[in-house]
Amino acid sequence: MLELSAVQSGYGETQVLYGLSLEAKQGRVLAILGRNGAGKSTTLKTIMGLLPLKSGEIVFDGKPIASRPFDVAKSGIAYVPETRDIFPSLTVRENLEIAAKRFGAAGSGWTMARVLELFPRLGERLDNGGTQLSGGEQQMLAIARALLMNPRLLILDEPTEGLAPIIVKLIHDKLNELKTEGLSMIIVEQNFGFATSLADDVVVVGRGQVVWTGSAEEIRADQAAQHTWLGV
Amino acid sequence: MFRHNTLRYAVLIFLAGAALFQALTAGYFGLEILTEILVLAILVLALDIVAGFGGMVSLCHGALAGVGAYAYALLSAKAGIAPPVAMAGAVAVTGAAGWIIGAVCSRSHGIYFIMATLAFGQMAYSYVFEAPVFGGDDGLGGIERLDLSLIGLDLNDSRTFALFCLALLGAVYGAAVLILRSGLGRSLSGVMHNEQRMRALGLTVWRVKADVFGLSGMIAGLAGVLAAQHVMFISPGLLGWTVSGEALVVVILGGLGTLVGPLVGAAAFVVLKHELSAVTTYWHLVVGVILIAVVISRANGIFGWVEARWGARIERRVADATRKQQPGEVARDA
Amino acid sequence: EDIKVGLLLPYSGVYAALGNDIDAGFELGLKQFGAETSATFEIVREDTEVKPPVALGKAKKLILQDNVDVVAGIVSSGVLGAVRDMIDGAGVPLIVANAGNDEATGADCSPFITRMSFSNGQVNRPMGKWMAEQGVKKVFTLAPDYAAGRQMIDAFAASFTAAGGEIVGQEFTPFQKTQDFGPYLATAKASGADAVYVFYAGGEAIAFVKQYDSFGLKAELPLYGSGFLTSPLYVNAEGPAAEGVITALHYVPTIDNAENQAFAETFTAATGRVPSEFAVQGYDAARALIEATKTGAADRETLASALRQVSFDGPRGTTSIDPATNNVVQPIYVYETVAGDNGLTQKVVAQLPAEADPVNGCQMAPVTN
Amino acid sequence: MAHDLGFWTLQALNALQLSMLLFLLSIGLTVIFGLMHFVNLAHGSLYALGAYFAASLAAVGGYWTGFFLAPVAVAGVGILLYSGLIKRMRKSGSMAQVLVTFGLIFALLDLTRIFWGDLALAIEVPALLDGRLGFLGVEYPTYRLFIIALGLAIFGALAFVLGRTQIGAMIRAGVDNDAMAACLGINVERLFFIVFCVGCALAGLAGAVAAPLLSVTPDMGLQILIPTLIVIVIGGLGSLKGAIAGSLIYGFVQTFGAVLAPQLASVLIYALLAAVLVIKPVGLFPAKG
Amino acid sequence: MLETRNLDKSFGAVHVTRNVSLKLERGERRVILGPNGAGKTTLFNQLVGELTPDSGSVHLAGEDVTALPVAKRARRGLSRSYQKNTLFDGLTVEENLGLAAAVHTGHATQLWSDSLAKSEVREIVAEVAEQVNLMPFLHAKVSEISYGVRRQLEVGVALATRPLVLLMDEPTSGVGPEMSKGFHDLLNNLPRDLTMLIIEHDMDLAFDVADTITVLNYGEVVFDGLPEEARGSTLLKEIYLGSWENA
Ligand SMILES: Nc1ncnc2c1ncn2[C@@H]1O[C@H](COP(=O)(O)OP(=O)(O)OP(=O)(O)O)[C@@H](O)[C@H]1O
Ligand SMILES: Nc1ncnc2c1ncn2[C@@H]1O[C@H](COP(=O)(O)OP(=O)(O)OP(=O)(O)O)[C@@H](O)[C@H]1O
Ligand SMILES: [Mg+2]
Ligand SMILES: [Mg+2]
Repeated sequence: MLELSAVQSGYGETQVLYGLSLEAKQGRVLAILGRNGAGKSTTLKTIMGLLPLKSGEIVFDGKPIASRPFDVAKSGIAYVPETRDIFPSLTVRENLEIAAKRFGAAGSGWTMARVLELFPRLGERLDNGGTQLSGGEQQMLAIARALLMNPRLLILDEPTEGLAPIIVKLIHDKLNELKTEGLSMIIVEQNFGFATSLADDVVVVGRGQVVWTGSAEEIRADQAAQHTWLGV
Repeated sequence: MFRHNTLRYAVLIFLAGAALFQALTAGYFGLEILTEILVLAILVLALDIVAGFGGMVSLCHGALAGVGAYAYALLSAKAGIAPPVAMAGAVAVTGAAGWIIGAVCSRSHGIYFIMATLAFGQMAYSYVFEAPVFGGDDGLGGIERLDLSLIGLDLNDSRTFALFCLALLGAVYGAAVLILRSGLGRSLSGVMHNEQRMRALGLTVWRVKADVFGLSGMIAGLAGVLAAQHVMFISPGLLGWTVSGEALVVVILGGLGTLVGPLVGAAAFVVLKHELSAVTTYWHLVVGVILIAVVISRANGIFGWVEARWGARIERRVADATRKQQPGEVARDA
Repeated sequence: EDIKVGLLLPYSGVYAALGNDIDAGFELGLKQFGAETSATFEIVREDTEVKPPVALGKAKKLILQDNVDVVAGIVSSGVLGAVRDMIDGAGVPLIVANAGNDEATGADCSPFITRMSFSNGQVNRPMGKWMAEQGVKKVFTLAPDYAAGRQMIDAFAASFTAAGGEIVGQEFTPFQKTQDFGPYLATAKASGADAVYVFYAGGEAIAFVKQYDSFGLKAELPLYGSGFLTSPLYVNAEGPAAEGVITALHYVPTIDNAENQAFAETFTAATGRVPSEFAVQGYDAARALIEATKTGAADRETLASALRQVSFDGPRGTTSIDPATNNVVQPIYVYETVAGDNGLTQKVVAQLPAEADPVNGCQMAPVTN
Repeated sequence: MAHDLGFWTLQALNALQLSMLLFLLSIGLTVIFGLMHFVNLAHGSLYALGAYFAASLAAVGGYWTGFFLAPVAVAGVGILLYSGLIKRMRKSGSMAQVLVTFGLIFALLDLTRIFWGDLALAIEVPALLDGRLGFLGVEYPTYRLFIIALGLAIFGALAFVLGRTQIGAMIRAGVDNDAMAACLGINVERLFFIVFCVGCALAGLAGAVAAPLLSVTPDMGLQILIPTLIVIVIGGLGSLKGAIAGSLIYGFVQTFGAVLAPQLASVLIYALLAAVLVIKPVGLFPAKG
Repeated sequence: MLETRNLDKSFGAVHVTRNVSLKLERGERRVILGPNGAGKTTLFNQLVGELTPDSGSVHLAGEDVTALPVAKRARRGLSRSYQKNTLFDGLTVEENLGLAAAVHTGHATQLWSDSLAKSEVREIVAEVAEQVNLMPFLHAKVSEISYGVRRQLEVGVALATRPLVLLMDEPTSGVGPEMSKGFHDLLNNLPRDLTMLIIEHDMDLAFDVADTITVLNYGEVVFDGLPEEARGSTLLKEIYLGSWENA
């Protein structure tokens, strides 16, 4: 459903992606792995239109993807950034409300009630300011917010960073649930176990290019690839 | 953090040469303009130190200069103190005023800092405007220039005075570089980039801000004293916020945080103003449009624009040239 | 021979309107009377921007670089204070066409500075006596807090109390920072005065007169003032609120004499405006210059000396220079602003005789030649 | 000076009237400035434009024409400024914005001089609001009461929109992080455009409302700028509560300062500003976060 | 070396630190564990003085420092790194470290000499860069290095003040497994007499580095003991570890 071919992108003068190509398929979970600074987050930002596409092509549902983040979101892609980006001036409730509904995408019917069921902790903090949450709470809020958009493709950048194992587990279960419901996802992860147990497909990025492609089982089995590309 | 580079040196040398040439050859009005530029340049250097290297965008530097001018006038003309002593006194007074303002405003940032400094500037303005000792709205006249006849200089001659200002500007520039390269200046730059971290590292942030603001105040005070000596008349308008605003425009127009840029800005601004006001009374319109155009070009002022275009290239050329001359250097680098 | 005149006026800034009126008057004056002298005139204009240091720089330029024979203009007292020493030192005659600070023809007088406009004391002093004569007993005064404001009010207060009146309250409002006079008006109302006497000019005058009326004070507390309050330049912006306000000034466009009629007509024809006191000051400054050249004066020194002895019948009536101070001597007109056929007009209520200002510490060399 | 109750009532109304006028102006600045993080020093010039438009329109069609159309006209100028300048400057950092809007002050000042001349203009108060109303035992100009009512009404309306509606939350979100807001499918550009226009219209409205009270001069924008900045800085940037609090503080300090300590009147407000910033470096009620 | 007595802090209705008492001996390495929002970062903020506790006190080397401002505590040897990078973004790695070292050596407020050129400062910079593996990046600007390297610098800057007590807030958050391992070596190589308090979510690292472990839950100390004891604690498993490994 989303296909990147020979994408070049970066920050101003600094080029980070050098002809990166990958494909995320409908109804499947794609994990993007790679070392720090490999260009994983840059890839996601380029998809979202947060960074300009210098050359190459990104196709979503058969059409070239929009260039502005607003239009990309409208076409049904939700994004959970590495930095979470909770709105500090808004309460937790408002943070969720402004993301809710909008494009009426044929989603899995995520509602306020359902995300609060998923993250009861957020329910306790509904009227708190966004930045009064701890790091972990902010991560939950960012995920909840993205789910409320009822996207067709969910993009998560390191959803487990800084989360306690028990919450990681919870998120794993919930994402797994989404997967069985048929939601397409792209997940960037450092947590190898987490990523490979969730993903169907895996690409490994190194120095701005895809250096390994295959299925989750394959990479789990391929000790050599793990060692070379991920250093585990 | 402040660094000199080839382009900066080149522009400095060019500016100094042009000023010297102008000082030696210009007619009466040309010298007036030159002196105006030189005094403004000292003021904007003071402002660039705090705004460009400390993130303390001040809207009271005009007022500080005004305080310097009034202090000098009162000390020399009213209290009868010898001009050199009065001058030192005035600089000390503005230094102290700057230190206090810096200390008091040290917890404010961004627009709040701007407004806090504006408040102090306006307080000084209102006070000077209304207090009879300062001559009120009518201002004060009869201000004397420094008497340097001992070393054979007559500052009442416009040319000598212009050269005198040029020499002081050179000294101030040197002092500014020393300040920025000192431990204090380095810490200031750290504070600008991340105040919270500097504090967590154990730096007493407000003291650094106050100290630098005080030093900058002294320089602004010197500019004020020179302005008073140049015009030999002062009025409260000197302290008004628009003067500070203009100084800020000059700094940004020239290139904030480059030290060289504001000098370029001062020259450009004064010359532009004089050329335009000779043609039309609507010269503010033209200046406004030029300002907007410069900013839209997205450069850090005129100098920033030049530096972005040619700075790197020149730097490379020079590096290549020096390599060729010093093969030993290359070996060591490799 | 050619006489080079430097016109030093604010063409931008808050007093631009005044500068333009003086300039128009000056031009008209040269045109009107130019034929009476053999001298021809070349004008160099410089904008003071109402900033004393800028004005001083421009004055230096006019004197040192352009080598003008005479300087005319200057609207603000601050600017006059700034250029005074320069003018005096360089020995260039200056015809002041507005700035009214008393010192310029008092303690700081100079044989080279001749004032064709007015002095602050001069336009307010007669009003104190006159109001007392009209039976006004208690007055509350208001003016902006700067040198001119204080001088105007002080001159009025001195003559008013000398004539038996009482000042029951005074307020000086922050200059150019006060837009809302409500607080002061309430104080004036509560002061128990019979009348209010004020000095305001320009935008402040408009705001003041309108706000005075809106609070309904005009009926119970008649408004008097220095004539700048209802100057023809602003009175139409003040509108009906200005009706019935009684003020005094050295010129109003409705003065009934032949010179004024001729002046008002030509000025209106040239600019489309009724002439203001500023216009007449420019006009008379030009006239004074021409009168001086008619004596054969042509250089800085002779012009200065000739200017001190100028006297003529102009739009303001008999206008002459007092050689003891170099200030103008002229009648003062008390006038009421009334509704006329084309908007508001000035009804002259009384013409108070011309009086020379006290010398105020001026020590001037006697006229020689 | 022994003053009766009526005197103090009158002064309180004066203070309130001044506060509301400043509120109309500062709220526009604070929404643009606080919500868009855009430093629009030319806001005062827009206020002057509003007054000039109102004066010209009133001359043709009477007061109410000016009152209703001047804000629209100023919003129109706002649209031009936005598409020509502001849009490009949104990401440029506050120094660049200060400079551009400083340039705009220069340019707009001279443009008003070119179009309307140096002479002051004025508008008459409309017949409906002329005269005085008996009120709490004092007579007070109806027009001033109208300003007070208008200020309070606008305050109420804005409080509702910003605090209680989706669009209000979206505006605040866009302010915090416009890239992320866009990623959530919020059309941030359009939102800011609307906010900017509303801010300009409010400045125009303030100018139109102030015109009959004051005189319309080219420098009125410059004169009002500093008081407006003081208001929003005392109150705290970006918050409605700050704008209203700052306006009230300014109005009352200025009015009662003029009555009780006339010698200090001009210094008082600056001293207060400095004091507020020493105690609360971000003003009394800054926007959250 | 570092001690807290009954620290208590609330934000409105949220009680984030409840009666926390800790005691670190000289050279002790203590890891703080706790679920998200347990109040770990808030505790750090109170230790260094960025937040004032509602009640309770903080003692550094036997002295009550509760009333001292951040900078004074830092000069007495308390240094911290942040959970979210708090670096001098426009400057180079070398300058980042140099600024910190200059404060420590007292050159930071001198007007007559360049603090960064002082040999004392340069020595510290070189040492720290070596310790946290920043040697290859010395002349790169912060904006030019990757997130992982920035995390190393975050700790490096804290180290460059040559502290007695080092507080680290999730030094490995967002860092890949390889670098995470590097960090763990790095911590083990720091001088033994440096007292350390580390917030960590990485269990392996925590158990490897820690002399002692404190677990916070809802602002309260629910466990305080040796790593071995922690490993066996069911309480800890329940509130914190969950059982991800089995997923
Ligand atoms: N704003 C920026 N400006 C310049 N360079 C950047 C910027 N952000 C990231 N980079 C650089 O781009 C490269 C790739 O960064 P990216 O954030 O995509 O890495 P990543 O694979 O997501 O790594 P991590 O696991 O550390 O998040 C790095 O070298 C980084 O330094
Ligand atoms: N300024 C604040 N105002 C109100 N509540 C706050 C504030 N700062 C933190 N909190 C609350 O305090 C609690 C503890 O936050 P803290 O950041 O200390 O957690 P943490 O243990 O560091 O979590 P994490 O592991 O996610 O970083 C959280 O519930 C958070 O919402
Ligand atoms: Mg990343
Ligand atoms: Mg934390």
